Amino acid sequence: MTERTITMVEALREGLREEMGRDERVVLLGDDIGAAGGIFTVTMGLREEFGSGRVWDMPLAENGVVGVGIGAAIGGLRPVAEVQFADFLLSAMSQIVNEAAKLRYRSLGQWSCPIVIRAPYGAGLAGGPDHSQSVETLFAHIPGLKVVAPSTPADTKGLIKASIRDEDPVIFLEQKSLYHQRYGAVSDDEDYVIPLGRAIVRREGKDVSVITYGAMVFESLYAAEMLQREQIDLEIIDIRTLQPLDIDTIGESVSKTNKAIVFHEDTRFSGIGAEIAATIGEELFEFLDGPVIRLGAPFTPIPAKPSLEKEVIPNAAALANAVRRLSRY
Amino acid sequence: MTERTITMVEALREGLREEMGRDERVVLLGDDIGAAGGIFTVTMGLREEFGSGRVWDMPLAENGVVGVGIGAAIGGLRPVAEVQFADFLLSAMSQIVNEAAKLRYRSLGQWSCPIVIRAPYGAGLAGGPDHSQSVETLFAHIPGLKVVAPSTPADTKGLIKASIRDEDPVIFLEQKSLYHQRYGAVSDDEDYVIPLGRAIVRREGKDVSVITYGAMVFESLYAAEMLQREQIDLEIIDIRTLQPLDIDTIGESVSKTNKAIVFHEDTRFSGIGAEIAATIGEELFEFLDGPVIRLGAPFTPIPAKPSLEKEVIPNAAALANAVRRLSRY
Amino acid sequence: MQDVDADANIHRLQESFNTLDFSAQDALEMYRFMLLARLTDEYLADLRTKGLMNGGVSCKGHEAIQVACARELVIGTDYILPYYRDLALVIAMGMPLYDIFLNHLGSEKDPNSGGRMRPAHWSSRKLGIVSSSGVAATHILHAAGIAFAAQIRQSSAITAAFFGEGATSEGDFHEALNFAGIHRVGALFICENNGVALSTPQSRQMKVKHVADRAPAYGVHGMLIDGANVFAAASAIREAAARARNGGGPVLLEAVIPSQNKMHEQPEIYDPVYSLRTFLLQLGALTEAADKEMREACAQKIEEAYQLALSTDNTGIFAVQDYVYADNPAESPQENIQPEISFSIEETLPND
Amino acid sequence: MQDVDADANIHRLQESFNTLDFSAQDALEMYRFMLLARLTDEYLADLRTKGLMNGGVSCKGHEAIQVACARELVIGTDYILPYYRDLALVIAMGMPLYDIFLNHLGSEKDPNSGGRMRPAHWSSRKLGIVSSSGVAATHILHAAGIAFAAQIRQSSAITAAFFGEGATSEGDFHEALNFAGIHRVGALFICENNGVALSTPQSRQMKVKHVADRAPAYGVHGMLIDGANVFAAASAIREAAARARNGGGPVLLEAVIPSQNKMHEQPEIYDPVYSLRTFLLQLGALTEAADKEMREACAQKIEEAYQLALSTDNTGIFAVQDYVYADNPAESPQENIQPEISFSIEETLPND
Ligand SMILES: Cc1ncc(C[n+]2csc(CCOP(=O)(O)OP(=O)(O)O)c2C)c(N)n1
Ligand SMILES: Cc1ncc(C[n+]2csc(CCOP(=O)(O)OP(=O)(O)O)c2C)c(N)n1
Ligand SMILES: [Mg+2]
Ligand SMILES: [Mg+2]
Repeated sequence: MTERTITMVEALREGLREEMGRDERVVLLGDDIGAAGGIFTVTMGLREEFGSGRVWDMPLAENGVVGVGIGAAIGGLRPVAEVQFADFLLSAMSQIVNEAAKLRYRSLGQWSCPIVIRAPYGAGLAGGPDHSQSVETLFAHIPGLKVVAPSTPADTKGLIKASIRDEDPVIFLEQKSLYHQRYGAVSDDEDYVIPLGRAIVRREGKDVSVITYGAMVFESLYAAEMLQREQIDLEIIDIRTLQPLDIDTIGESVSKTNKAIVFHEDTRFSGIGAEIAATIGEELFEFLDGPVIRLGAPFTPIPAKPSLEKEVIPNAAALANAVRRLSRY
Repeated sequence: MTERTITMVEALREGLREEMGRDERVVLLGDDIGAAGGIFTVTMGLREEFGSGRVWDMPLAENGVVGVGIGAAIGGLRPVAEVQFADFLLSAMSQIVNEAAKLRYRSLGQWSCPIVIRAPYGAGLAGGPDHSQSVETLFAHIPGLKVVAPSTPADTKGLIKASIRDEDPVIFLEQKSLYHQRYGAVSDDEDYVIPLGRAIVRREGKDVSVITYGAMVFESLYAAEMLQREQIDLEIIDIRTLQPLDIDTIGESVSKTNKAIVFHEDTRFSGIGAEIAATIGEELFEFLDGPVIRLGAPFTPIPAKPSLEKEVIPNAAALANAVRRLSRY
Repeated sequence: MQDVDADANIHRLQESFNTLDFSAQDALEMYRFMLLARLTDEYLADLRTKGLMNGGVSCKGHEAIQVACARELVIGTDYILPYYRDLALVIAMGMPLYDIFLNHLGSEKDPNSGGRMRPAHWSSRKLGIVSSSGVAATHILHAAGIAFAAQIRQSSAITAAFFGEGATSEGDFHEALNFAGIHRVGALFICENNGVALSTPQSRQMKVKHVADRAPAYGVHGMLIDGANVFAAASAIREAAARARNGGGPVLLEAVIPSQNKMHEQPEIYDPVYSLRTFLLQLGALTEAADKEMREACAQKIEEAYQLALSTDNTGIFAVQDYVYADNPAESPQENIQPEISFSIEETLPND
Repeated sequence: MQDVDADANIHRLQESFNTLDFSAQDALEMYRFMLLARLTDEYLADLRTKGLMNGGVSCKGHEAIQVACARELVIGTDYILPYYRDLALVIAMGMPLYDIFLNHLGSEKDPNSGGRMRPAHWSSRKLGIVSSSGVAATHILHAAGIAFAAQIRQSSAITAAFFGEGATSEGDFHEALNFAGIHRVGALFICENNGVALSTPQSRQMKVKHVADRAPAYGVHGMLIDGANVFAAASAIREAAARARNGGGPVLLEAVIPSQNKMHEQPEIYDPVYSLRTFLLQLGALTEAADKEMREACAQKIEEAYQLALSTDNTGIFAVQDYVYADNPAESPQENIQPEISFSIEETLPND
């Protein structure tokens, strides 16, 4: 067992390959995932390795990909569906919310739907309004679903494997601008699995807790470096899974620092940050030295032009400012 | 100009009829809305009155209803689409979120999409997991959309008329257990229009602010009566519009009472209450005498059996308990 | 199906019967199920009228195609995805009447869904009945996926999804048929075309005359049958199932169901139960007396099942939050969901 | 379209030409637009290769059907819903090359969308080009709705939506065609079938051989044409547009586009620009010298437009949050969106 640095794409591919090798019920389905290896090359080589019975190139219909995947899960397989952009998951929303999320419940557990639905989400690649959306909160709101949004290659690998082994539908969201980063080392242990629903303290600190996930984890790390020089010590919590949400780890941190900022690239309005801030406000009311500050995108679609995109996506500088403001309390 | 008591269904029908009379671009489309008058009889008689060119019976395809409606809006009409249950709006999610919400933005205002999409939502009629959902927060999260959820017949009429006159897409959600209630009087003034984005103080009080909407408005009123006897005076804010959200009216109330409870039938986790509580916590931190408490459904689908449904939907008694708890601060 | 008179109709039943290797006994058994379903349906309607029963729609007129399917599919092996209209199907598949009444009562003891769903959303892992939602057409895609999974697992199971003609307007139908056609999966897409979706007539639902006319758009085999002729239906389903099971690919089978009006006005021609009865009397397989006896036996079974369901304690096996996720509760579901008291499959058959 | 040799191909162009009332001058004008589009496309590809330009896909091979459509539709009256492949269409409709470059540069001065969308999502209210998203097939439903709205408003405008064969797998396609068929709306559904969707060949996209084979499932008129033969395309579009405009209902028109491979290997047969050039030379409408001159004029126009776009200040007309809602900003949009400097429609035509 060794550790190497690999990209998030490689971590995904490795996770998928290992699980396909371990369990022959694991099948992949999606558009252009076979010979082409998917538009972000995640599944490259897997059809060659496992055959077209395990890697299904689908017609262009996301609702169909998910619906067929749900059927495959009912039929005894462990499908991992890829949708090319998370924005297109919206056409499969009824299948995901009314079907996958509720099958176990409505049949009293007679039937279940162990499907993983993977999709790249978020901004940073100039995709514009319909190729850059943060959809994670839409799904985290739905009982019956689990929602994962990793930031590092190691987490990605551990969490994709856990998601495939999970008995329930998992929406697995990959921040597309992180696909090629190599932050941290990744185990090649085939049983390196990270349980869903556990946040990680990405950086320990004593002054302010920053609760974040996805691409904003790295903005937080930059901000922490900047603020270090100002004698402000950030604790950074990467929630990793939005549903279930690890409120315990968040709570521990905030009861130590007594100050919290929630930080994500999704719109500030009604992002998962609202849930986190409201919970902190309600359960840790006595611990708080200042308001829980939320940072997120303004209430606008994401424009494609990089300079405009930068205007709407929050960053390390904005976080640092918010931290300074909060430090005054 | 007189005032009468009518039901929410009648208020809707009256609002639609008046707007159709006022502006011949207003057309209705949806399943079974013609001769059958819609499954909740909202459009009863309108095809007879205005003809089938103004009231379109659609094939069974909600994504199609919305997509055709968007086209009709582009083509110069003012469509009001009815979807039989809000749960089925989920199949039209891509059309709503990727198309209706973004058309104006992506074309720099060259094209726009003045459509109203009406649907009954929420619990109370034993509809079960896929006929009872609260979908309002999913849409309130989307830049470009407006979201309305009235509680009284008067508001329903004023808001449906405002929605039809609005230049942008409006998701108009009708709490289905309220369809036949007659709370309050309704004006027959054809220009009785309630601007979108304004909350209303449903009951003035000085001790605790309850921020709510939809069916929970009436549970709040019951709770207020109960608590009156205990010398606790509730102020009840009916937000009416989730997007835009009238944070000013909420703020005024909370800076007076210094105590706030957010109360809705949607799941507590990540409902609009999270946004409201987080905003109060952040902007009124200094005013708060106690935590902002959120009440909502547990994280489960809504079961059909009425006794089970009652177990998951919050009510006046639960609110009263929360108020008592908060009063101790 | 063009209009005919009563005699011509019986003649058609006879012709269809002849093409099958069915004995008179087989025919009688199918009649029994159709009758049992009809009487259960009427019993439920009556309870609803009296306000004693929750929603649910009638399967009247749909019995022949449904009972034919139950007979020709391999129950327990094949996957069946019914819609709310398929009462006769699930009865003929062997769902205990007791369970059906528990389900219609919305009882927490109902093994289908314990009061979570409205009535008529059946689920039985044992019978291969996949739990359906109340969202039209979504399950058509599931059927395509299940069938492809079976193909990948080299299972001989086929998959049958049932839906109305209205549901074919949904995108799910298109995406399902398209996928099924490409991969030639072993699925039967069975459309029970009763000409109307709530209030919407077929003419406002689609421009084509027959749902089966849509099959060529998917490279799928289309079949159009008289859904009220149980023998024609059985023969068609047998052919379609064999095709699907043997790698011949999916079938879109449209069973034309007579309108409620026609059935009401000319039951001797359009009512599948009525006309089958006439046929069996003419065939000599049934006598008026035997028919009366059979009806009484059915009625008694129904009454008993209803009373038993009524007397069953109607509260909690599971907490309302159970089964949102697998880890809540942790117990294996199959062991829990069968309530102690239940008819066996056989017991649902009416005695002679 | 079955394989042919180069001569037979020219012969076919001649035949199609003869069926139309086109003068040689008309043919030459279409050739000019095809050439201008081809050269613009190549210019853009070259910039992309050099890393000077954002995404966008090539319209190579699609020029004939697109230019034919621009000619046969009533620009400014009809509604056109292009997809990202339709560069030749929007050029031939009269979108200034300057705007095209601003759009491809993602400039905030781009009147199409001011840098909000990625390139190739055109929008021009003046030209009737409805802003398309990057979500395949959604606009097919919009076209059905626009066309029905026109019918209700008793307008003579027709609506044309363009899409690839891959997009026909989406539920939106089904729901759009179904609706359009029922109401016989005045819409043209134009499928540019190039046999592949990203990496997915048509055989994994659908079981049928032709997208037009799907028309009967909707009671819609289907047409199958050689999308590389500009005269056949113009003639088909003329017929289809007349039908749609005169209450004859919608048309699903499949234009078969030669594969990039074929075009590369045998351009004399499969490349629509190349073979049209050959035809015009044979017809005597074009000389080698005139062709060279025309190419140079096009190249110069392109270069000028690009340089002008490049030199245009590339920052803000509107704040990034404007136009999320109507009330933000309050000004009327039409007055604001046209930047001062712009070619007129005519100026995009290359000079002789
Ligand atoms: C997605 C969706 N839209 C609407 C409904 C409401 N609805 C219930 S039954 C029905 C009619 C269905 O007609 P059809 O498919 O012909 O079946 P039938 O009831 O006639 O057998 C409708 C529209 C639904 N259940 N699901
Ligand atoms: C809903 C949706 N799914 C996936 C994509 C990604 N995508 C972009 S182009 C394309 C291929 C479309 O193929 P086709 O419709 O044949 O058009 P072509 O590009 O071949 O002209 C895909 C899958 C998309 N834009 N929208
Ligand atoms: Mg029907
Ligand atoms: Mg293509």
